[in-house]
Amino acid sequence: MKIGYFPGCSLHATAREYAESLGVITGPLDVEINEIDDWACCGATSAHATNHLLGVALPARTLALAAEQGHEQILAPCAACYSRLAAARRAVDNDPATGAAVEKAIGRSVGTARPISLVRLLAELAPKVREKAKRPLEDIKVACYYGCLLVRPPELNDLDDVEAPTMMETVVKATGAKPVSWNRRLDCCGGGFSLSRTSSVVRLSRTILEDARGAGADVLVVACPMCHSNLDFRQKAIARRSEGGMDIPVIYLSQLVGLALGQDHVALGLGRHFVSTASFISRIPGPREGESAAATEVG
Amino acid sequence: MSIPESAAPATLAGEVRRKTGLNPATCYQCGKCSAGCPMAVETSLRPHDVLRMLQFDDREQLLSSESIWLCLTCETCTARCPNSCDPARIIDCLRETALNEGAAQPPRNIRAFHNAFLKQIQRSGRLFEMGLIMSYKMRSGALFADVMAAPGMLGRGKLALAPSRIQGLEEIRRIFDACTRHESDSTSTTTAQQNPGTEGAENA
Amino acid sequence: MNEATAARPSSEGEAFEPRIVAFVCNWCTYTGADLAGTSRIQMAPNVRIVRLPCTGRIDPLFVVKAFERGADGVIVSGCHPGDCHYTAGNYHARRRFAVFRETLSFLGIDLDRLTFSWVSASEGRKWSEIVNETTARVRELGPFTSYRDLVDEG
Amino acid sequence: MARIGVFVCHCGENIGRTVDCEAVANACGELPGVVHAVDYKYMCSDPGQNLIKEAIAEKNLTGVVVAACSPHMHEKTFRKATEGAGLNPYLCEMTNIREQCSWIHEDRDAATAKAIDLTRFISEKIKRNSPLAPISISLERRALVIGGGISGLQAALDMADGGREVVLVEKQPSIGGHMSRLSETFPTLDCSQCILTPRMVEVHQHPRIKLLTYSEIESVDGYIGNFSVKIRKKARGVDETRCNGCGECQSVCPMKKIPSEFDAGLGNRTAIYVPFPQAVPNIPVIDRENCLRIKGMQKKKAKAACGRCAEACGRDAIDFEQEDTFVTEKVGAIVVATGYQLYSIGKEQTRKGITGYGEYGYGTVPDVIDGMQFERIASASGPSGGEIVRPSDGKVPKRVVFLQCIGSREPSKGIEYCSKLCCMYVAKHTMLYRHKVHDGEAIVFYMDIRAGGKGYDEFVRRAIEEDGAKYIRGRVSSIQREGEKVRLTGFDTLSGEQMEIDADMVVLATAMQAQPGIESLAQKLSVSYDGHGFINEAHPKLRPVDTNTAGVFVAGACQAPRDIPDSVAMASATASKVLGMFSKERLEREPTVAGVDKVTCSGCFHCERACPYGAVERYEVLNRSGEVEKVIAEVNEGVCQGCGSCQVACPSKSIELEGFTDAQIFAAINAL
Repeated sequence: MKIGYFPGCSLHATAREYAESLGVITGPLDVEINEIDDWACCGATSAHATNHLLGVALPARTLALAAEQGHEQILAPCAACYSRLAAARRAVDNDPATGAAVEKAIGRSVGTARPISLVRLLAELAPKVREKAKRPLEDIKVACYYGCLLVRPPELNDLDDVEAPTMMETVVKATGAKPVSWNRRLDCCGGGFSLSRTSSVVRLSRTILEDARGAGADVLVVACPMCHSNLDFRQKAIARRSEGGMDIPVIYLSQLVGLALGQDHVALGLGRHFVSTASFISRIPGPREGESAAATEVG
Repeated sequence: MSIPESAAPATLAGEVRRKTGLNPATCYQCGKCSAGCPMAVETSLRPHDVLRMLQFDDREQLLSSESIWLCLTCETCTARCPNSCDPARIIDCLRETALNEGAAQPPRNIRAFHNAFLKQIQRSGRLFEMGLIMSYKMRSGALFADVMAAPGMLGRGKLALAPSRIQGLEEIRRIFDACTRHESDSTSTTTAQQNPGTEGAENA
Repeated sequence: MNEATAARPSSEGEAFEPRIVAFVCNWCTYTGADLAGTSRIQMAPNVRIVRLPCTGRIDPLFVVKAFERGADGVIVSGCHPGDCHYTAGNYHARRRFAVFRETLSFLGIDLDRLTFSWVSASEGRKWSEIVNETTARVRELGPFTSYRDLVDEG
Repeated sequence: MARIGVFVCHCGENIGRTVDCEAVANACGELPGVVHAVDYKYMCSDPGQNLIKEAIAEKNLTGVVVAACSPHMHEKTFRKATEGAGLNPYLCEMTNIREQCSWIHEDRDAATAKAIDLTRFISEKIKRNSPLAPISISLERRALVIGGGISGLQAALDMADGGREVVLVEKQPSIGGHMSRLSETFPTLDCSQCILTPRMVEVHQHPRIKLLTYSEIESVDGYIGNFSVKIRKKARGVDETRCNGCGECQSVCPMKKIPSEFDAGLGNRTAIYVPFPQAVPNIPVIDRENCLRIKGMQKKKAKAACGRCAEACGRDAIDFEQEDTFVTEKVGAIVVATGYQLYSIGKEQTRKGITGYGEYGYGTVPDVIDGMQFERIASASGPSGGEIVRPSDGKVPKRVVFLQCIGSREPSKGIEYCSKLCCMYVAKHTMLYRHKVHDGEAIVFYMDIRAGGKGYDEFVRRAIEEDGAKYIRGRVSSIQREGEKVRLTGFDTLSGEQMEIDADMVVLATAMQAQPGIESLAQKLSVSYDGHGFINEAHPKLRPVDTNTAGVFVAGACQAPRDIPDSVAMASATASKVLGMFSKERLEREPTVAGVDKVTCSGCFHCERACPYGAVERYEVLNRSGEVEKVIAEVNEGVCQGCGSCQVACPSKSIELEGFTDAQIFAAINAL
């Protein structure tokens, strides 16, 4: 399976480990991701929050590039990038006036490429993840965190439901780990206010982390660099305000899948998180010695 | 076709309807959007208050309000609105209108962030986090925020040291110009000095 | 040829306003049109409704005669399949007009001037949309003159 | 030569405001054949109708055209007036210049021109109308009622007391409908069973009511006065003649854990069961999906499984081999009273275009129930014997939150109408709860309280003022399980506060929807229904309990959300309509039927194939010596419904539908 790949700005810097882990799991899952040449930033919140057409035109250019470079589908691991690409696709398809204005602005036709979120892609590959899992993560309890832009607004949602999605849980079960049931899965973590209004981020992310801890999660799994930085990078500040501190490792879904596929945790970038993942990794059995990958039988 | 009074062209609601196709009069003030709004505790105008003021054309108070800038665009209100009024899209449009009419009064940090963010895209096509943080600090004056984090970021290889420029930078500039011009054609007032897109370009 | 139609305003002064005849069934579309009336849904004034008990009663020759007598567009509308007051009238109509379409185009009538639709008794708004869309489409196509020229020469 | 009178109505200002009625009258005055053309403010009024009568007399008119409202409104009125003046009523026709002209256009010139055109059409058509005499047809003076809820029961009783035979068909094993599941009823709080059970017994014992329970309508043929209805009596597995309702079979049945539909899934029942203690008839029915014996038989197993109920039955009434049987009933009128179903917040929906409530967990959050489930909990015959306890752990809830408008008034969920009575039963629920749990707290999230009936608002005020129900104006964004509690995130738009409430139980006032499968029943009766599956009444004010199909009437919540008092009143209204219809020996029917021209008919019988009613019969033309010369078609006037499909199918145009002959239609088109 060949697919276009739109990393987005943060996967080259603050979210490097997301890109690294993605890079090492696509091979075993027989997915070839080809980075779109000369992609630009999708504008995230700042573009559409201040100028509707800008918020659609920037991602539309990426759709056009992907189409020109022969990609029908574009994997957008970052939830915000996925949402903006989907918004551009929908605007061009459903609103001729905006479509015309966009094509005038980007100076080329948008083509027919469509974005797909990483959660959707991994859910579709879940049987393969289960089959290829070398290191089933039996007793690891995982809190799946979707946030907003993976599931809302409803018309851009590419998962199975807006209010009760299960695709992340499907992937987590495929790795052998056990998803816990908790309430804050779809709440907002504070998103783009990470720098400009950190107090809101701390308040919102705290309720999320406390709920995950209350549900007995060993690790919080996310699929969005903004959520990750708010829940991981800001966790120290949250720990000061939450009685009993806070020490839940926050990792990307691709890292969890990588672990299950037996990839080395350094290659997965598990060392790059602010909240140490050491204790969590130590509890994971190494790949079954001596058994070849094919023979591994997963419960 | 007679458009209901509350959304007549001359009113702000009429303008919102023309730009977004959404009719603020469909909101029957049930409060479900504000019930689910994560920023309701920090704002004076919650989503249903915004719709109410639109229905009664409180133009100045609405466009100059700080609340419309404290929206996380998390789309919870839009996902659960019984009448599909799409408050998120309406609030997006209000911010844009406020900027175009020079009435916008976002909190300094948030204006700084948006401007820094968009200027970064214009400069290199992609976000260069170090550049973003520097540019944000200059504009917001929050010089010491997260300073302690820098070593942690560097140590974990999370800070690219140089921006990665794209070839199609000219295209990006053209997109920004087209979108800003598109703004001035469609808004009643011509001046667009407040729009961050252009401001970023001035003192590149 | 009725004098009234001869003097129809086609002089340059006034813009072209199409004359459209609608053959509708009494139980669904006619009642739907009444509902649009009671709800005061405004629509283009170009359509003249001829009431028939059922679309099964609509003879394709009516359509041809309407064009011959100066109509620029024709609408045929009745109950949704399954809803017919006479159980099967609209099925007859569907089959007849599926076959008759080719003959109509063979007779020189541009099929874009024809609208077939199902409108139930509770779809007042849908009826107004069909009236407005057909009027706009036929206005764009311009007056249907080919039949009247034949009649004038004959 | 035709002598036509044209009468243009102003209808007050309904027409006069946008159509220049005088101009229409003058324009039609010049039409060939029109000898009298006037306009008048109110044609349907007494003086208006006299204008017609006087004109007919003075100018001995041969045709009357009334340009006014829709023929659906007053065609009968003006035809009666015409007949009153001695002119055949079918020589009077209407032009619709109100609903289809003045009300939908604002441009006065265009509307006036259109009104003139439309009136000219009918003036040309009327010249070709021929006088018709109404057809008299036989009338089977028996009625069929579909649905045994309170509406069906009331209609059946009224008609039976009016001296007519009634066949009552009920899909469930017992009559009683949703009302039998209610605890108390507003606004008087009298117990639902006390009002309903005597009614059910009365129906069961009424000499003129034939009760067919656990039965459904298979097919409906015929027309007003002469319906022939095929009814499927589903196999109960119990012989009704032998069973005396002792209940032994139920006590021995091993399948004890089947969720009871009557208790809305809160209680359990056995595989052979009587839905509720006061069921009428008090005869059990075997649930074919869960009975071990029948499942074994279906899988053709050699050894017969279970069968304990048969052994326990002292009267040998159990019959596993019982098959569905069919009964055909001849009736003259049908009353549709099939009731409603509640909207469910689940992900799977029974109706197209409706979505569930993901934000409330699609029904997976424990202790979040709907109004009917609360009624069952509060009901003495309910799973908890009337004690208010919550389903998850049976504890008495100390704080119950009621949410109004769940599904109703929500276009985003696919239902835009208000279900009218939830405001009333939620207030009732708060009272029932507070009367039984004195230290309990009842909170209601509402948008607008709609309590418009007699004594209704006072009832709601009593719930608030005396029984201490706390009403919060706002809605809840999400419902989630938080430990032992149900966490609601709501908003109070009056105080402007966002709030999180931890409740012990949540009751959702869900919307009233049409029954699933109503579309297929409506199509069998060829009755029209709206986008939500509610049956369309002929006219909301003029004929509210008729449908557009002659002889078929509608009562209760199957026509629109409706509470018990209105349903009973509407049921009695349908009964009076049917009894009125049955007051005559024979029925007079619209004479717009087809007729065959014996000379030109070649006997190809295309018309016979096109006729949905089989109204075309064979007529043998004999020569002088009595031999059959040729066989041609002939229309049975009684059976023909006047759809006209035959006319278009006839290659030689030998069959014509009176009132819509080719000559008439072409005349109208020629006047274009």
